Amino acid sequence: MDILKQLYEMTAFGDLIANPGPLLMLAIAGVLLYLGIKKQYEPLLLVPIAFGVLLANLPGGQMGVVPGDLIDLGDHRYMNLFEIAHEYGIMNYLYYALIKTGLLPPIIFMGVGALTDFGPMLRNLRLSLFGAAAQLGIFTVLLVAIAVGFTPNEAGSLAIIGGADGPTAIYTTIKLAPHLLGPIAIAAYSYMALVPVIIPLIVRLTCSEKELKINMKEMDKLYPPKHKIKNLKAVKIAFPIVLGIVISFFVPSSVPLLGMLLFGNLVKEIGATTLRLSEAASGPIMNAATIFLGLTVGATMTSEVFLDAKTIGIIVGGFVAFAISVSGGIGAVKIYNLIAKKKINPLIGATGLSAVPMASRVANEIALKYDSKNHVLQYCMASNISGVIGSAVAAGVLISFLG
Amino acid sequence: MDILKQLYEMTAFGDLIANPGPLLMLAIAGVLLYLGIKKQYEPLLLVPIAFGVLLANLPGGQMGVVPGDLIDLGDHRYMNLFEIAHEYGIMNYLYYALIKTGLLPPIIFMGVGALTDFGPMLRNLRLSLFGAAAQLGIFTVLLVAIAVGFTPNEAGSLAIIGGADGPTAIYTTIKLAPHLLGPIAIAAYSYMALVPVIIPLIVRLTCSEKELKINMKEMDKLYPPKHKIKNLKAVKIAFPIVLGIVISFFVPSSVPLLGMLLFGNLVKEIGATTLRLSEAASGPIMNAATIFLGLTVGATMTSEVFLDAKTIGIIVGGFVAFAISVSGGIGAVKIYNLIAKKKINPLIGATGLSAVPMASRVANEIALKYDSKNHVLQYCMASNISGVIGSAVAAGVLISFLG
Amino acid sequence: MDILKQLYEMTAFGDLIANPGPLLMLAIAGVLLYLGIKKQYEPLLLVPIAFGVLLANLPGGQMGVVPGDLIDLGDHRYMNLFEIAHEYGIMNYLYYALIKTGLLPPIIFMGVGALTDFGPMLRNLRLSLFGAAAQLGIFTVLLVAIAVGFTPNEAGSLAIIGGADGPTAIYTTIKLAPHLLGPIAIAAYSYMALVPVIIPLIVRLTCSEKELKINMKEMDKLYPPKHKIKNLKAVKIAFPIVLGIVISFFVPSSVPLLGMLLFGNLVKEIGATTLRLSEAASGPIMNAATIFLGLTVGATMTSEVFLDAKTIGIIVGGFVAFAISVSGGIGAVKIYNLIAKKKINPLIGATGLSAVPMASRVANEIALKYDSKNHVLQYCMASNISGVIGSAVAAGVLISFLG
Amino acid sequence: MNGNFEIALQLLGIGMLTVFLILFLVVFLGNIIIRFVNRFIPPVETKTSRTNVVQPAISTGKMAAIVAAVQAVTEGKGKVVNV
Amino acid sequence: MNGNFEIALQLLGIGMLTVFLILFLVVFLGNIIIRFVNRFIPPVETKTSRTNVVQPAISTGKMAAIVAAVQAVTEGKGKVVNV
Amino acid sequence: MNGNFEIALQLLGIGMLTVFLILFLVVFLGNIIIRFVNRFIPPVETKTSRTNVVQPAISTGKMAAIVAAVQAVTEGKGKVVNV
Ligand code: NA
Ligand code: NA
Ligand code: NA
Repeated sequence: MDILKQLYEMTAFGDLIANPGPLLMLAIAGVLLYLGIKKQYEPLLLVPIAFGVLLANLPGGQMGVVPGDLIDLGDHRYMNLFEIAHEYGIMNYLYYALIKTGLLPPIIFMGVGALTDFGPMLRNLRLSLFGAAAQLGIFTVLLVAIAVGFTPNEAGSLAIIGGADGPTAIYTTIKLAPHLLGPIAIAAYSYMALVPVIIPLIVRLTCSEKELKINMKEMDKLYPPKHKIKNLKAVKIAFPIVLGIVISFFVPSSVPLLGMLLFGNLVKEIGATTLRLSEAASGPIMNAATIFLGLTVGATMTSEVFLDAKTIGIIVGGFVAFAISVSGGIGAVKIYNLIAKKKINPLIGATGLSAVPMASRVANEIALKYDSKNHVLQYCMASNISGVIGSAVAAGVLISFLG
Repeated sequence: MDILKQLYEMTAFGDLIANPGPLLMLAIAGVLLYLGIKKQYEPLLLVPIAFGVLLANLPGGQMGVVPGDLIDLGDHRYMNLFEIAHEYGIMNYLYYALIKTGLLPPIIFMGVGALTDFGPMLRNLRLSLFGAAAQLGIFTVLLVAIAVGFTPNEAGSLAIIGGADGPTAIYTTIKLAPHLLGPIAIAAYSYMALVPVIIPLIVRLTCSEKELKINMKEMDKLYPPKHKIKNLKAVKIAFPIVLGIVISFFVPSSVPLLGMLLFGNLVKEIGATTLRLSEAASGPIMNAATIFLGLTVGATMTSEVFLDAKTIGIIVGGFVAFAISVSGGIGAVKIYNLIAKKKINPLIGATGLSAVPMASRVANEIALKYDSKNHVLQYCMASNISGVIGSAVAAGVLISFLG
Repeated sequence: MDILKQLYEMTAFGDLIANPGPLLMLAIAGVLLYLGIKKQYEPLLLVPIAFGVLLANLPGGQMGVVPGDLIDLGDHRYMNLFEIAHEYGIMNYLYYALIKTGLLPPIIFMGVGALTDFGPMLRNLRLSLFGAAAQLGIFTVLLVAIAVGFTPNEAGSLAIIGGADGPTAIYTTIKLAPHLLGPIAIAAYSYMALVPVIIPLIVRLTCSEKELKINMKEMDKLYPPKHKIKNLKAVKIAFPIVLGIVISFFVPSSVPLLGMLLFGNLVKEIGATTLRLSEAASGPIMNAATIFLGLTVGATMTSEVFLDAKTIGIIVGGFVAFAISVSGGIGAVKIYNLIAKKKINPLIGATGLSAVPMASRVANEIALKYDSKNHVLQYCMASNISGVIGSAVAAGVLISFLG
Repeated sequence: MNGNFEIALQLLGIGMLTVFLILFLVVFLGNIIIRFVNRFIPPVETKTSRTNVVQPAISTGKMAAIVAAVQAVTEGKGKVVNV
Repeated sequence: MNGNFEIALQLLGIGMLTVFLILFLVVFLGNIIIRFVNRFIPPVETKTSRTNVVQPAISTGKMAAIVAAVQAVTEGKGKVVNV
Repeated sequence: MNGNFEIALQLLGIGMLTVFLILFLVVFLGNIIIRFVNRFIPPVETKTSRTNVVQPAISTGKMAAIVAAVQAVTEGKGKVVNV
């Protein structure tokens, strides 16, 4: 009898009866796993996040991330990482060492940079302006979120979901409202996975068939671009360096993200002599960062965090931000087409929100549905990649003003 | 003359004359290197451990791990990692950042999970019960060790050697008796390497030829299993998720180990969409963790730690724990065979202690020696893998009650 | 208007007008990128260093490394890594966690060890003595640097450039004069890249054609070596173990560097059973370490650090150290040839400064220019590799006496 | 000492009980999963088998054959990284 | 609340302005780089194309062909790590 | 300053002495290892040479040949990761 009682105390049942919230979280972990595994929604992130939720939500396992004020000793002093590990276990150790410090999102951006090809953007430089227009959702939702009662910092974190870029959303939330990290990261990755649904929806609501049939290649033949690139390799090497300097000048607070992205891109474009570095950045480093980012972000999703009215706001607001961003890009194309002779397919505006490269693939499919010869992929990639820069810049602005 | 004197003071000779212990430790490092390199005893761990012993045992090199009370500032405060590096050098930095925090054993378990195939276990689920019986050595030796004067915490760390699983032994020792980490880790890996000697020895003492000739495939034909698995991939994906939840419920303190094992296994079984993650977990992450685990565990083996009566206790106790665990598994099969019609080969009990997959290979060879057509490998793997779960659960119980 | 003003304040322009130093640093980053990318001067290090300089030198980006006294809380206490990240951003986090602790240079040495083949050295053991003579530049420049007003610690860091080994120079500077890390690392890697210019220059000034035509293979035929190696694999395994012990005895403070080098070499030479470890050490671990070492070392190069008279001293002193080291090696050969019958080509002395394997390749080309049949590569590699050991030992002496 | 021995005895009971409980649950839940999957998640024929191609499961026999082939080409110095 | 809304309005202005400014600069400087490179850095013919060989840029069509070839050799269990 | 110069002079002596001492020991112990191994550890013929196969030591000539072969197959876009 005594043994059975002690055994019972070792288990998590007692805690669960007092507080059944974790059971709901397990159900949510199950849904996320289903989406990641079966529906293949961004599985590289959603599967680790879901498993992190699962591990975090059973009392006694010491795998849930504790709130930052437990680490804060007051007077600008904080518990050290060894004490955090000692007191709160390895998941908090990883979270406070890798995430709360803001380390992993820039590290992942370095890998993204080493996998990114700025070629399509350089060949159609003008199209990258639509990657600016498609950040509209961020700042509009910021306004709305503040209006409905979010604090400015929370609103900024919510709004950045509209940037359609995972590491950017996570980085911004770490800096502005770390207590919302779990829901915001999950919303960001879920809506990115839903891009094949969201983009066609907005496109159907806003574009005419005639617009969607605009053939970019024909336009290029009618109005050929001024300068052809003669030495693509040299341009691709110079581009990240110059861009790095410019961004540092104007938006210093986006340097951790964009600086690392451009560094990764540079070592990739240099080629054979720095191949070891670009392979490491886009391979083991990025993969390890993805695992630990996913698990720890998931582990912030305790039931107290999730079962909050703000979660609903994040889910609704995130979707609205996505929709406005897509519309913003499309709208900017329409305005451009009013003035310019060389017309642009509005799908290129729609892909400006980023979600690389899925948005471009979805847009290409839409274009092909209306005209089986109208391949817009390369053009979409231009605004698509510039959308990554756009949302990182927007993040920099938010952090600089609200952080 | 003055120069020669200063030169002498720079060298380690002065210290060595005052305290010749390190010379003995160098000899031990030599023995371990011989076992790892020439005898190929678990070289992936024993070689780094041995080199860690070698580096740690010369005064002045700052490569030996200092006792935890030098880090403890009292009042629940500890030196921070930067101070540890600054004061005690990189080996202590690595040890206190990666080992004392309990980080690396779960990280290695994640890689083990990404290399583990639960298929054989799922095809012969009932055999996994013998992976429970074969944990008997752990709790028996715990009793004996306390009887002969070990503290309960030390006894728990000693006893877990009988789990025949390196990361589990190391994790438990970190939590219960970190000052014994070196000898316990070395004993665990050495006896695991000695499985080809220990299992045949116990089998010869306890099993009859008739028992060893029991042919599992024939038994399966006589009494076919109830449910055949139709969709192995789906079962393999669901299994780690469900198991993770169950274990979190019942033994929360084993979640850091088993949770990571099951996560690694999940991303492996999902397949192509999460391939980057499983390759990272079982490749660079696990290999790097192995290097640093080995070196730092070896570096805890200073002469003061090793030249202690407890070391003898660990060496003897570890062997006894192994022997009882193997016997426990065999005994459980014998009891089962008394009752059931569908007989089980006792070798399947012997492999329940884990030491995957060497125990299974050894058992298979024994079976083939008695009957060249009796392939028991797949059946042994069932209890063998469940033995890993069994000892991690046992570790959770020990940590939860003694930690 | 108000918006434009706020926008201006977010940018870095205001700071730049007050202090234009960063613009010069950007120009220097540009020069380093040119050298690394176009001239292929040690691109694996110079490109990350240059990008680190670029990222660090724009105010507001929080990517420049702050001086150590901002971390020092007095009374032997330091800010913890979490506080450093929180207060000074990720670049300082990486710098104080990985560089200031002295961690990465030994980690890189582990990878270097896993890529090093001691075979040529073992086949021509006597030639490794010239790897000692070629450390002369270190200690001579130390003397000169102190004479012209450097503090002993600064002089030691400057002098170690003459060891022609990047990780050794960085490690020594971290321990002795971390405020000079940027200029010293850049000078070290730049001069190593200039070895194809420096060695021919010194050789032309000091060696006669007759000397350069000395054919080592002919000499080996005339005076064959006493012992032929029958079991090279066994010798290669024993060598790093024995060497590790000897070095620990005599120069404990070089153990972090040389111990890790020899460990990496050991796991490589053991072969298949520890292949996972050597591949991890020379692959992902070393590559990741190179990226973060480069970026953070570059990020120490703020304009205040660089725009200092000492930088000139480092540039001049580094070159002098290189030149004396090469001359020292050549001189030692000349002295040896005065006494011995079996003559040695002075190029083998010139390669004693290390800069593996470029120095050997350059020396081989010089020899071939004078006699197209005189292949000296394998002989040069002997002194070349021993030069790595030599400079790490010299670093140990400097750290032990000045640190 | 006496108290410690009592703790050890208790742990022997609790520990073996827990280990058996968990592995019994493994058997039980494993069977439930198998039956559930057999019933509700039929195997997807060719599609999944194609994604499986990427998995690193290869028989030692085939591995040996490939290694041999590579050796033949590289004269015994090639290395099979991952097949 | 009222003050917060004002901040948000300001940020809408500043934010969109900055994003457009930066991407306008990207276009502008990108064009300058292209013209500068066209003028001063002529493409190095064969030499660079050879170093390019090492780059992991491969059409999906070719990739599929190689994968198919490897599968043919390894009977559907081989894996193409990097082509 | 004067004291510092003295330290530097001492270090010149101690440093060069130590470096020579260590490398002299390297030569000495290296020779002892070679003689010991020659005497007591005869080379294991075929067995070790087979495990050596796994080692990444390959002549540049052969490397070039393999790279050329891969290029031929992949039309100049393939990449040799590790041979
Ligand atoms: Na975006
Ligand atoms: Na076990
Ligand atoms: Na050197």
